[in-house]
Amino acid sequence: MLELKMNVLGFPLLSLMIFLPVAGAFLLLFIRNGAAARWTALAFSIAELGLCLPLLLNFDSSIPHMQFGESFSWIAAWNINYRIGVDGISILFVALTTLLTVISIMVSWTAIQDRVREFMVALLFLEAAIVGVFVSLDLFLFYIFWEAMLIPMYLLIGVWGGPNRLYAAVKFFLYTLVGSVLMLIAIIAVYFAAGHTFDVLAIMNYKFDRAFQMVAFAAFFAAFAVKVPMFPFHTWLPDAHVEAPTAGSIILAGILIKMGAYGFLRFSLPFFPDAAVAWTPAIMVLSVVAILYGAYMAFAQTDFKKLIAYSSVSHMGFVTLGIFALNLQGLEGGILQMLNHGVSTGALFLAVGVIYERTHTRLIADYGGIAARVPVYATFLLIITFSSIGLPSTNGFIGEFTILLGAFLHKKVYAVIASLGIILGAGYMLWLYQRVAFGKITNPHNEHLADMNLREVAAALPLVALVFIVGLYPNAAFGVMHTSVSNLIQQVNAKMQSAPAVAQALGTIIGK
Amino acid sequence: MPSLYQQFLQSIKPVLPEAIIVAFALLVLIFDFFVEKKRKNILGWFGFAGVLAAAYASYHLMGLNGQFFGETLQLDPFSTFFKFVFYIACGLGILLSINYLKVEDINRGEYYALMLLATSGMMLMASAADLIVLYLGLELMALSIYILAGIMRRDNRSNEAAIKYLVLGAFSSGIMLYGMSLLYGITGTTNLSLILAFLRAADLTNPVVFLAMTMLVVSFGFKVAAAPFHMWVPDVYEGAPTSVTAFMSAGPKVAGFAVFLRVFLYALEPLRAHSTVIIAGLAVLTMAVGNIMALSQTNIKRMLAYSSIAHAGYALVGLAAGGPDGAASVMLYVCIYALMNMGAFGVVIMLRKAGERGEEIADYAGLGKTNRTAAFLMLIFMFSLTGIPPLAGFVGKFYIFKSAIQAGLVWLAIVGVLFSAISAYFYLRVIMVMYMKEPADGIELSVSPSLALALAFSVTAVIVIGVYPTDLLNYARASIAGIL
Amino acid sequence: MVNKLLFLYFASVILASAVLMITRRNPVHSVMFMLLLFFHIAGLFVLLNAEFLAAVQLIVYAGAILILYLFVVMLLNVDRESAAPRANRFWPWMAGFGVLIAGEALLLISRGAFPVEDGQSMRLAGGVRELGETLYQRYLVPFEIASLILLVGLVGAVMLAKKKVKEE
Amino acid sequence: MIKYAFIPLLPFTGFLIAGLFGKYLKEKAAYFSIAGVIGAFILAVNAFFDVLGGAKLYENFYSWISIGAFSVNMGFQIDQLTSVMLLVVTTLSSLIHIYSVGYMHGDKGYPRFFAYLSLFTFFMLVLVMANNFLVMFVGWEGVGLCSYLLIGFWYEKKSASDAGVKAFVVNRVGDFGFVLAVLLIFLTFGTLDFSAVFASVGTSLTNQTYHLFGGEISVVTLIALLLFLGATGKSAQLPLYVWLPDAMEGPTPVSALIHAATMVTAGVFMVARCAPIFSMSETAMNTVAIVGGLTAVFAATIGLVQNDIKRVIAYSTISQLGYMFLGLGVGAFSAGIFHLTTHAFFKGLLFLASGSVIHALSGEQDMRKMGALKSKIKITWAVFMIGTLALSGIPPFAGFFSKDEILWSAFNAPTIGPLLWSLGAIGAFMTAFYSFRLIYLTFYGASRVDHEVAHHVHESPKVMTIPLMVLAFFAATIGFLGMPVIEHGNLFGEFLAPLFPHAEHAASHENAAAEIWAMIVSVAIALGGWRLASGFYNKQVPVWPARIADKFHGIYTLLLNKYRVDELYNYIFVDGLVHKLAKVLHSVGDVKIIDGFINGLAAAIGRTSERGRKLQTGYLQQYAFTMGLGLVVLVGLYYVLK
Amino acid sequence: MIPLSWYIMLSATLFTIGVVGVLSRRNIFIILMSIELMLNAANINLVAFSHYLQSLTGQIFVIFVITVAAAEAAVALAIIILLSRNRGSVYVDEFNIMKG
Repeated sequence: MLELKMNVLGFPLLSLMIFLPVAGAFLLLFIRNGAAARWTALAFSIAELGLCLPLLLNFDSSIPHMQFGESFSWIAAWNINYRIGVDGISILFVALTTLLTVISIMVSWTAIQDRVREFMVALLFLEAAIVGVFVSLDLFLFYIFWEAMLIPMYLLIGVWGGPNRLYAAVKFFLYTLVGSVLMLIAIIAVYFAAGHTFDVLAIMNYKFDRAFQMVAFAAFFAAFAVKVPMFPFHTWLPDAHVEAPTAGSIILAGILIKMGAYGFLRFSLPFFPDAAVAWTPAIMVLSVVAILYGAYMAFAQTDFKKLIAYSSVSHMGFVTLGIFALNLQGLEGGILQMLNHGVSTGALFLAVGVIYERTHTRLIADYGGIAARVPVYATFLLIITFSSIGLPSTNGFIGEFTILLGAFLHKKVYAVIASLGIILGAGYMLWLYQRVAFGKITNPHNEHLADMNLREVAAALPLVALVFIVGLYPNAAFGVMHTSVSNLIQQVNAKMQSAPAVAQALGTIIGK
Repeated sequence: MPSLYQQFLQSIKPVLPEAIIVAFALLVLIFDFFVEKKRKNILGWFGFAGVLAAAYASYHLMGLNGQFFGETLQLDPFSTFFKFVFYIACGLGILLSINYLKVEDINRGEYYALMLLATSGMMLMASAADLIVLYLGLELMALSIYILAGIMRRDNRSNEAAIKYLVLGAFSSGIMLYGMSLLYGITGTTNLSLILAFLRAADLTNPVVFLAMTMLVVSFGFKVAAAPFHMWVPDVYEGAPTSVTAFMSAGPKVAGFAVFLRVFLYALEPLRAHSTVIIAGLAVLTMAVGNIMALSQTNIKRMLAYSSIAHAGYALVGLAAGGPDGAASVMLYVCIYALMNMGAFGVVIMLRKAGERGEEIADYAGLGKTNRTAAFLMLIFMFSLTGIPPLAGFVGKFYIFKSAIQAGLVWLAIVGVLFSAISAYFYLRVIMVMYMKEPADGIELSVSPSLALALAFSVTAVIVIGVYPTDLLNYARASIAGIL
Repeated sequence: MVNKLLFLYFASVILASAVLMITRRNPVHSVMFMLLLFFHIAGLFVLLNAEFLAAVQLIVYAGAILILYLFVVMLLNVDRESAAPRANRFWPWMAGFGVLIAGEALLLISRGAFPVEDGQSMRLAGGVRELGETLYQRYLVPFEIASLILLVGLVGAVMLAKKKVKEE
Repeated sequence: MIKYAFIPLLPFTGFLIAGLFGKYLKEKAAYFSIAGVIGAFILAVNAFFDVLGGAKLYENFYSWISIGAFSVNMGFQIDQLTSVMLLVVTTLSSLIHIYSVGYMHGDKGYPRFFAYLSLFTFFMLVLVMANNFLVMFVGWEGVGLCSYLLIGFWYEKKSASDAGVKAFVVNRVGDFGFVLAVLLIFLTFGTLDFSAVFASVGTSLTNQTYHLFGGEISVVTLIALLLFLGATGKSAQLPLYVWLPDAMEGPTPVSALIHAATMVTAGVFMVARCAPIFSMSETAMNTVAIVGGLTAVFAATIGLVQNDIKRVIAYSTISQLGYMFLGLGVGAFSAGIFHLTTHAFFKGLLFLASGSVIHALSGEQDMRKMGALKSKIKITWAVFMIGTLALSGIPPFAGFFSKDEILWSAFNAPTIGPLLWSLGAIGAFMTAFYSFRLIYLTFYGASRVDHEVAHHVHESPKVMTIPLMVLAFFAATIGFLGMPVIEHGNLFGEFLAPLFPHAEHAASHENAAAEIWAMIVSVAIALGGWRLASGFYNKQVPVWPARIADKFHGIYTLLLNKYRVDELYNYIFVDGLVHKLAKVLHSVGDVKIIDGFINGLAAAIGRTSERGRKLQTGYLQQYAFTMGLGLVVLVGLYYVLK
Repeated sequence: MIPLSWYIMLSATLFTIGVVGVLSRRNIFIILMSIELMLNAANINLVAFSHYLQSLTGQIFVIFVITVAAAEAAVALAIIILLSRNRGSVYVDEFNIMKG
């Protein structure tokens, strides 16, 4: 049984991580100067990143329990507590969030000239909400953060976005909201069914009856599937990505859409194991469809960001495929792939942002041949392209391979079809790279393109480093999550009312 | 032997808050003769002081419970809770009005007096223990507001709003009265407790009981703006002076819910089996009409009118859920609703200045650039009305849907949240216009200390309740405990 | 028996004058039929041993309110015959709708049960005196509220209808 | 034995230095690259002798991926096969690096080129040194990456970048098979380590069968076929060979590297590496052999009529790779590897020499614009000649020995042996023909060189010719390592023999007489091809080719257009299955159906709202009526609720 | 003795006539008087019940209803005066600037 290990650091680390950006945002309200606002925001985001250090160093990956726990009564009448903690799964996302926020701020340095202060405020609030989502151990608290994040994101897209930003922002907001409110209903229903508690750990131990599970799972699914986004709930994503400013895209692709998959892991599986197993075939099929469909969509795009957005659909298809393989390999692969996708797609959007800032066009056709002008940029884009393609020795490969392994162990046909996505992935990414970087310069505007400057390189470098670090030593990430994921599987198995369909590992398959 | 004065005080004690309000209203009427036109503001502040005084009195009388004055008046935590909401509505209403009246050139003392009298009517409604008091309180409130709605005498829209409200209001109170007469005929009493006692033992299949109940649903539904009895709302909200609209959207609606709760969850409790179905149906219709119709509005007052219809729908969900939690959820909800809605109207009032109505949503274009504070406030209120955490609106809706699910009305909760998701569209549109459209030309706002005070109060409340609802929640729950 | 006949008389006149009231083109005529109606309602009240109310009905309702109506009708000069249609174009539907309401209400009422259906009608002890005592003791608060309502009516009427000299 | 980790790491260091600091180092970057590769070469020699001395070099550095039962180490192993490959790769790579100093001189991407070359070498070395399937896959995909980069090196040329993309994507199709094979191997054996997997082949673990498309297939066969799918991609076999001819869009040294030492040999190497698995499955072996044989003939036919000098050589590579698979498929694993080795040298030689020709003609690649170059570029002619003789299988040049061994093994194969042998023989004939056609068109006959170009015809600098001569030396002599017939004459085969105990079909040398006869036949075939080519093309103005081309116009154009396979693939896969389908899916699936539904729903709600506004007429009586209606309906509910 | 239901039937009918008047007449005066009809219908009920139940509450109620009716009439007529002053009309279907 999972426990909440109370924080023993002497200071409330996780709360600090939630509220430091909020404090930064408040401070920003008193800063009128745009440059000062940038530096302040950067300072706060770096401080937040710095907080990851004690978090990671003091984290004990050998126990599955929630750590750095804090718990206070919040709304006693409803038995709602401010209860937070991290385990081996969420800690990784917290770290990713803080990193990508720093990078987002750095790429917005000159790109955002209008209402800088508000932009930074929105970004910091967003960071706080996202960290909150990942550390919440109370469903109500979780939902608060989950929804609160909509506000800054809506503004980021709507205020600082591209020409069609209004449509995109509203579409993003409504799509997500519709899914979320259904989850809200399910959360309340869970509250009553589990004996008036929102405590995630307590609910994990509660066995719901099967019919209830089926319905509640569907409601949670609505929220998470939209967020992931799974086919066919994905159409908000391309629009949102295309219109969002670079920082918004990075956060959106890098972290926000991970929250959906995280939700599956943290809530759907341990709460409703029977339903999860029952729904698995459908979800696996949707995942496979998403992989192929997303890839196909990417082929049809003429817009740089839209192409990447659809590639996200495809990649997130891998993530859900891995998670619902419901075995160790699939789950860990899925989690790793989420991190990878955060890094790679974050970097891809960074790349788009860098070039967009110079050319103000996202049409692939407006580029071509820029490799000759901007070699550093071209190299960066190349590395990220191959990371996205899943070249072995980059992070993308580890994720995709372990997911395919998990899926293969689950049911071969899914892995076989999903593998086709790898071919398509190489196709559209390389075609994209070719159209952008290769060939002769066709657009005279690109003749005097400036290469990446120091700031941009500094923003890109950590991502590039992560591409290879994870690619060559993924155990750094796997090591952190092992215990938690194994525990998750045990938990699910223990709770299953029907025969355990979740394979702990290969034991059952190989050990004959 | 206590002095006459003490005796008087002792006897008036149960209605002291109402008496204070009425006294201040009368004083305002009298002072009106002596205050020159330019300085009528003073009357506003005086009325505001009256509200504060009444609130203080209510606070002190919180321990005084029971039925008074021949069982016509009930003092209990329930009524006290609502009185505080009315103080908020009235206090904010007055603060919103002070500068606005000058702009509209309707700066008159009677305005504040009527507002206070309307408030006293609401307070009597909330503490009515007898159908007669209920009826009279309601009429006192309604009549005052008819006049307030038409107070812009030379404005056609204001006239029209007043006559529409009056005729329909009278029509609905005619229906209510008929319903009450039937109820009286069946139960032989107009006292709510006695009605409850009678109905507990009575044959509930009696169709006349049903008829009476239905007629009360119609008239209370009219007051809270439930569809299909809502149609006056957009027209009246649009035509009435904005400050009155703000007050109207909070006060009478909340009062309507007070009597709804008192009558349907208390006096007519034995009829719950039927009333729940009816109220749930009304809730769905109301949410649908409010949210859908709001989508295509271009006038922000009309939009907020439909939004207030929609919110009545959510509150009706809580009412349909019933029980202590259902009632508490309605109470919490209307309280939060009053705060955020009046805040939103406060921003609308800010945009009104001489020669410019500032009522079209398009008028808000670029407000995020030209006036960050106003835009930010509107943003908070809009998100809160949408029900996005961590703002108060979410807490309210959460409790409502929680109660509904607890009562087994899961389908109703699902319908509710879906409509609430739709509502995001029209609230977001305001934000969109403010932040994502370029300003046409410089927008100057009419800001005044009173308005600033009102907005500061409501925005603080919306955020604080959103983040830490515990106390208010506990208060609402405690207020209903022991009554249902 | 006499009572029943009387009731039937009052009822038929009430209904007839009500119908006439809502159908007359000239508002002044309508007011006159209203007056007739009020008198007969007062008659009903007498029949029900509510003499005081009958008097109030005549004095306040007929004598004050109705006269006010008449006065305003005259003031606004809307009493003359007008060629404009007196009812909106949906009036037949509305009449049909009225029949529906009446049918529904009558159906429910006829099936309904009242605690005292045919009880012996007896005279209430005390009459006006009892009424007064109840009004000023038990229903003191409502009485005060009523006064406020009248005050509001007064203030409203004065404020809205008065013509300010400066204003025009 | 950690030092051998530096075999790949030295070129990698070269890559890093040339890549990161190329901007500042300019042409000096080449030295770092070359030093890295030569260092690797020295270590490879060292390792070779270690292996020769019986050492088993196996090392795991760290656990790369470890999830539950799934665990893969980052490590290497050097056995006989690896050490041979190491030598081949590092030798060729070193020579090509050196050659490139001259060839790429003055190119603006000079440092980048060397960085890529080194990276290519690095990945190839990783591939051959891998001790498990997944590390091998790193190299496997890595060389794909580098081929993409190098083929598209002159990225401003659309054809070049197209070719790069094509190479990678086609390879990915093969990788699809490889990945599935790896998954299946893990599922079957529970490990990916070569030695562990191979040790378990044939145990009960491999008894299972799968039902696929209605048939039953044993797990080993399935694994082998999937692996072979990977190999066909990497080693340019039917049907995935299409990327290789286009690969000559890259600079010539790249072609040499890809065609000779790296990349294409990976497939052959992998199949040889997995010999224990393949040997277990007759189906798989036959498939390998037949595909190899067919490819050998198929590619040769195209080679017959091509006019681009590099293209001819490119098709010859495909054809020769076919031979290697043919050899592997009949169980002659060491013969296949031997052919890989000899081929590496003479094909490297041919490409570099053709590069020298092209260099001399200022970039001209069309043989119709060459001729009579023999006197002008003597050294090039000489080495070219040696390479051609080796390729054609004329004794005593290297190609003869290796090819002959394959043909002999094929001949001895059960059941389909004769068929395979005839495929090989036909291929050999055509090889000789087109090789000498190339020689005659280029170096003999009348000069058809453009006048402007003709003035500048010159021999290449020493830095280019010396590597050519070194290669020529090997091309001429290396075949003696695999002498047939003679007892212990086949040093090469004996060296590798411990790795292929399963090779049941390996040609026995017992029937020496038959073997010698077969040898004579194959030499005759080769000579026949040569003779025919000289008859056709060793003329001032060749007439016969044109006549034949006229007579068999249909076949000629078909061959000239490479059977239109590229067009077909383009039509079906690129245009049809990808772009058209993508557009249709996008415009129908996303835009019309999903967004159509969502936006339609939104629009419907919006319309409802607009229509609803009409209900709000502003008429007071309508409002009252609605209330009344509500009342009536609610009262009517009584009958429902009762 | 007169059955109680007679009174109720009468009042129901009267109420309906009032409703019909409100719904169909254009003249605002008639509409207001129709509303008075509805109130009177309720009054008849109250008095009848009061009589049959032997309870004075009904009669008290009626007194208040009449008071309210008076105040309401005053306000209503004031508004009508305003309207007719501003618009020159007393027909309700001409008061529809606001709609939608």
